[in-house]
Amino acid sequence: MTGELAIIAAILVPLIGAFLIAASHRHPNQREAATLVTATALFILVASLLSPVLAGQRPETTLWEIIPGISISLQAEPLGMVFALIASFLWIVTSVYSIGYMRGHHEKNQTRFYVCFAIALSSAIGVAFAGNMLTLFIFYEVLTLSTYPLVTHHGTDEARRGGRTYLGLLLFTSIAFQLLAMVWTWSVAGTLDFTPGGILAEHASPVVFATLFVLYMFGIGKAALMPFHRWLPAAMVAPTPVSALLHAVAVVKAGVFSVLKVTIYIFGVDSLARIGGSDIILYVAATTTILASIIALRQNNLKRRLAYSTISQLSYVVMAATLVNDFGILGGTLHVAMHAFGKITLFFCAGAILVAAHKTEVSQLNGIGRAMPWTMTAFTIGALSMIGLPPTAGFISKWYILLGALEADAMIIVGVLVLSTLLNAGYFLPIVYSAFFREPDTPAKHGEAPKTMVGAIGLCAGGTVLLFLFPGQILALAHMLIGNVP
Amino acid sequence: MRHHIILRVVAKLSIPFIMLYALYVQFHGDFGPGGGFQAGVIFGAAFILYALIFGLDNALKVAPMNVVTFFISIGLLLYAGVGVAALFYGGQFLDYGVLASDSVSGQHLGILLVELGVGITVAAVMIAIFFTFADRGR
Amino acid sequence: MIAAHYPALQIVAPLIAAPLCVLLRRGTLAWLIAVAVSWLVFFIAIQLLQQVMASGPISYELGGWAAPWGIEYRIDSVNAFVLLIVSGISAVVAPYARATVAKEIPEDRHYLFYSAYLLCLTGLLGIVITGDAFNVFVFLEISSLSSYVLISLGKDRKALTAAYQYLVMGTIGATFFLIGVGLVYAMTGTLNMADIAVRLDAVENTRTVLAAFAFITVGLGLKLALFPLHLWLPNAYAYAPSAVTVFLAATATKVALYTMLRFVFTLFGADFALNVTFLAGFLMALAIVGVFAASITAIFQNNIKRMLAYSSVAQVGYMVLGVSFFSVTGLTGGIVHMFNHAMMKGALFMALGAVFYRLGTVHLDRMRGLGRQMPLTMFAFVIGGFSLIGLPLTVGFISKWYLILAALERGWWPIAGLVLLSSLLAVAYVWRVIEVAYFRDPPENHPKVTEAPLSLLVPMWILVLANIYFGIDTSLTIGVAERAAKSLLGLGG
Amino acid sequence: MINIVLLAFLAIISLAIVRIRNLFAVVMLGGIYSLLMASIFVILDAVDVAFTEVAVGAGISTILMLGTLALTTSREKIPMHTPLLPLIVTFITGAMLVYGTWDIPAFGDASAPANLHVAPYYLERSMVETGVPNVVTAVLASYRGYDTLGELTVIFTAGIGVLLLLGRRRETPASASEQKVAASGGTGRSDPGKETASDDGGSASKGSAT
Amino acid sequence: MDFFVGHYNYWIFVFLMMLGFYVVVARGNLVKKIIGLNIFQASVFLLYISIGKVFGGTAPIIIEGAGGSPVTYSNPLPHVLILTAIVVGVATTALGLSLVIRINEAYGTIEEDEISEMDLEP
Repeated sequence: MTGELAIIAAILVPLIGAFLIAASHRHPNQREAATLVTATALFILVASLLSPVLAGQRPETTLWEIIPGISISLQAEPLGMVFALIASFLWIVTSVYSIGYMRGHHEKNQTRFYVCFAIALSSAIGVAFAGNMLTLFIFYEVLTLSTYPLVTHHGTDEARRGGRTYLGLLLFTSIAFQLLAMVWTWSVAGTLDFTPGGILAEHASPVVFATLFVLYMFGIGKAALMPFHRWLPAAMVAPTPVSALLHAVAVVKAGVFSVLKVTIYIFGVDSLARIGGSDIILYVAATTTILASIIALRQNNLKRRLAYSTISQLSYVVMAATLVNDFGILGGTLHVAMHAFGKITLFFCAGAILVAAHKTEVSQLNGIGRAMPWTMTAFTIGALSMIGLPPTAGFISKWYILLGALEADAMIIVGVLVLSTLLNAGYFLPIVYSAFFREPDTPAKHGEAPKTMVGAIGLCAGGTVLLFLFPGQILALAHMLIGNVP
Repeated sequence: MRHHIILRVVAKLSIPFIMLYALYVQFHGDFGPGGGFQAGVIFGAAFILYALIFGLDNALKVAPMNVVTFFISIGLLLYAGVGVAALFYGGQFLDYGVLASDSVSGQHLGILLVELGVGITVAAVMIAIFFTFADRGR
Repeated sequence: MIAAHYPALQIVAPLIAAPLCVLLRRGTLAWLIAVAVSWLVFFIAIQLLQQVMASGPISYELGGWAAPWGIEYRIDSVNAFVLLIVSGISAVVAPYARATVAKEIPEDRHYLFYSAYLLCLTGLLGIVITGDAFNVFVFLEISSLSSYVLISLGKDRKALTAAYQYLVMGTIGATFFLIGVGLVYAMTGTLNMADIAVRLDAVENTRTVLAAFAFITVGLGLKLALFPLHLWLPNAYAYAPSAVTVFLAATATKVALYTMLRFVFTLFGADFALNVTFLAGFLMALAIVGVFAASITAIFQNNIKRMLAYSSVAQVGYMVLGVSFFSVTGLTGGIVHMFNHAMMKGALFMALGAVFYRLGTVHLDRMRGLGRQMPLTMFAFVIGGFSLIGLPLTVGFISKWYLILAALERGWWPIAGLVLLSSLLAVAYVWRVIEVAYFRDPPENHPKVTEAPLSLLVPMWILVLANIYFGIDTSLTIGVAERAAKSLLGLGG
Repeated sequence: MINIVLLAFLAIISLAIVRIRNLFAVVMLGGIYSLLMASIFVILDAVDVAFTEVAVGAGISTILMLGTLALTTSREKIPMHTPLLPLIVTFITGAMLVYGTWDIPAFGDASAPANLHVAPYYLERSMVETGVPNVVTAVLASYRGYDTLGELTVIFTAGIGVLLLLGRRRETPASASEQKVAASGGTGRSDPGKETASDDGGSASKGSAT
Repeated sequence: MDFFVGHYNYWIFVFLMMLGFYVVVARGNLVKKIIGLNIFQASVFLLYISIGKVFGGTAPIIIEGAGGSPVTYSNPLPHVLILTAIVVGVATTALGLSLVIRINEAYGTIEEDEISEMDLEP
């Protein structure tokens, strides 16, 4: 089928899936089959777009006009492809995993869970293929709303509080800053289409230009720049598959993806480099990286530690983007992918530990490696990827970011990168160590988690290594991206 | 007050004249002061006086509530009807000119009718309001 | 031939239907008449709008007397649009009314109720369609008197006091308006709007005209529930019968705002309003303060109907804000928000009406777990809420977009910021309900409630879908609103 | 001149209305207020208006007021605090109006715009076009007949409204359940209730006559 | 002096308007409020009629055969408007009073402050 159709289909398929899931809410097996089928279909659709995009085509389609002059338009370009590929692939894995998890954990409202999950994916794909800022904004908001029920899933007071923080912060940033910036852009530039080289440079005065950049960066709350990061830890009340969705598959990725997208297609890398305005964010991101790592260091709850690690990892991408040079963009784009695989592995492990051993605290993990060797091996791989050591995917992206920092001869950033690497090591390696080399406090009576979960974990860990060995496709896409940057 | 013989007699005598006067005001409105509205009020006043002197029950016997409400609507319908009739005679809404052969007498007819409509509704409404008020009191 | 008389029929149809209902004395018949008439006027309104958009303003001389001597209807893009809103809302409310009225009003009064409802419709349409300043007053009173009665029919005794309060404030407003018109007449000697507009220029700078302007705006401000003058609104909407709340909340304030626009822009002229008076500044300040004050009050309401009533005050603030920019974009925003707000509030109050129908209350704690028990109703509420917040893909987003754009055009980005912040307050009060309805378990001691009957759900969902449809396809709304704005500012159209 | 005097009376009466707290007296004064107003209207050549004002102001309104008082109470409570805000509001409004009347054409000025633009047309043409000598009637019923239709609708609305609010209930179960009001005023009173109402009316009207 | 004569009516109207308005907003007794409303509206009638008065004019009723000396008439238009306004006024009064009666039945009082107290306790 043609590219245009494929794009639209990619957004519709998960929605149709959602209907099927809702329809079969009485028959769990049928319901979960629907989920898996939809996920696979989506991945195939997205993959089918890869070769044309790599061949230099930009399949795009414009639907109807929402506001005179602004339409809903979709376009598949390299950056979007990266995001879409990751999201759609990891959805399959996550579905496999969550089937095991939700059953093993006897959650209620499972139908609502799967439906919202599908809608979230649809909107994530929408974000990936958005052809202009308004389209991106719309899907961005849909993503926020569709993930809210997932965060509040348990309906306990704590869950509701977490949900409130999650929704409050994300809506606040997006409405108060992003929407304002978007309307401002429209009134200044007269267009919102994503165009290589940016649309603002020739219309906006340097001050407005800089102001808008700051507004956008804070407006994309899903990138969790401090001080708007609180929603991410707050969302930890959600079931583990949801955390995976938030941290790896859709939500935060949508955030950093939007950061890159805006930087490249609204402002334009070289315009930013010329006019400036990105430095503030660069340093905000740097600070976020360090602070988040330090906080992570002091968390005893495994998931919270992972959450803060995510915050710092996201800031890598923002830093990379705001270095405004080719290596930076390259590194940032890669890191979106690499971090996704690493982090999802880690979260799956955390979930597996919870389901199998009912343990949530780091301090409880002594010697758990004996009981759950597979899980913990995968955990180790994920950790290495976070730290950025070979043979894991994290190494490649981090390497490019480093190059970017050197090219921009921003020595501070280089320092930040080194320091944060050490901190990462500081809060991951002890876990690995105590898991394998410490004596368990109490002899473990449990084995591995359910098969489906372990399978999913293995898949992700494998992916993390494979991306290190064969980063070809993604690298190619990223290179096209800087090809686009004149 | 039911026992005040004088009042009763006076009322009995005066009420017809009040009504007569009301009619005069109604149809003389084109030439002198007065018109449907004033006439309606006076006509209503006659009934109100009756109710005051002879008690509400007797008044309700003379003018039962549903009859009164009937007239409330009839007056308004008459007025609007004249307007619509003008539409059918090919004029604008409320254009009395077309109602008769020549414009002036058409106007005359129209004014007569709408004033009548006003009179009916106003009188009926006044009676209805007073009756309900009084009725509430028991 | 009949098409030539559409303007007259627009008003006369409901006007004649009202006494007919009284004659027939049958609740069901009266209801059928109400529905039929509502659909008829809706159809006529569509025709008129098309006619206006195709071939410019329409003038209809009543009684065949030429304009300054007789009364004329003058329909241009502005009031054709408002006619569409009012009649459209009525077309969905009338069918909706059946069930709720049967529940909330004694059976032997139904025919009177529908008669009053039709009178209210007549009044509102009459205000909008006429081209005569004094005639506005007459129909204003028709709509007001009937709405006092309709409100007072609520089950709670507070409805009576609310209606009384509204009656007093409404009459003050109308009388102020009357004084204003009188002064204008004293200076111009005419009552026909177009004529006044011409003859005012000569006497524009007299104190009398200034006073007239002040009294007319204040008087209409009372009807419009503009911020400090809004005191009558919350209770009136909170305790009126469900159907009445839906109808009034969706139409009454819009009509008042339209009248204000008509007088400020068409009669006095934008320049006068801007230069001689400081209307723009006043309105903007009141609008902003109103939006925040009302939204914050709304957050603390536990009677959800009352909460939405306060939110209505806030929404009026948005419309007025749009007007106060005195720019095409701003006015477009204000006018289109009339339409959009009618859609969203209609849907929301219909949902609440359905809740009231089942629960007999709209108190927040009684709505726990309602998301499962009345899924369709509550989901309608959710979408309406999104629209209220101004989330994309709903009509609310469009209004917000234009308001912000207008502010930025003038370079007043703080105003834009305030608009956005205020919409976050909307998040706060909408989410209280959503959370309670979906993430809490229903109260045990109460009997299980079921989904509302179809006769309530269908009209409700028509409006909900309208919320979405006009949120993604704005060619009609924005198109008309923009043209209306241009015509008000005298830029043709 | 007499105009000035009557207007002065009017002002005094309305002051009294504000002061006095016995509502019966107030209602009676209200009747007198209307009568005075009417006589002023006569002086100002507005005979029809005067006629109506008498019929309505001194007639209907008074009766309705008395009926209401009979059903409620005739004493007004003395408020504990003198409200300041109302005073301010009132004075601002008044000031605005005085300011407004400054530039208004002088009273009785034949060359005021109001008397030059539309009105002359009626005076000249109405006889020819409608054949009705009373110009007021002509304008009321024909030139501005649509207004009068609206006016009639207002009255109709009032009638419907009163019936809806106070109308006697046919005792259906629905209405029985609807009986939310404390039945006091509704049923508690018996025939004498109305009698007192009318009685007061009678005596009071004598009072106003003298 | 001319200015005084020329504006006396209007000032009386303002005065009456203020009195009525004051009663409406300041007094707590519901019936009294309605009475105030009446004064308030009646004052406006005075405004309109004063606008329409022409010195030396007579009531606008055309006298047949008065061809010789041209008769000046007062302005009929305000009279028409006020006829309508009076009707509106009485309609409002009637409704207001019936509301008062219902309120009295429901609350047992027609004093605003007492009613608001009752409304406070749910």
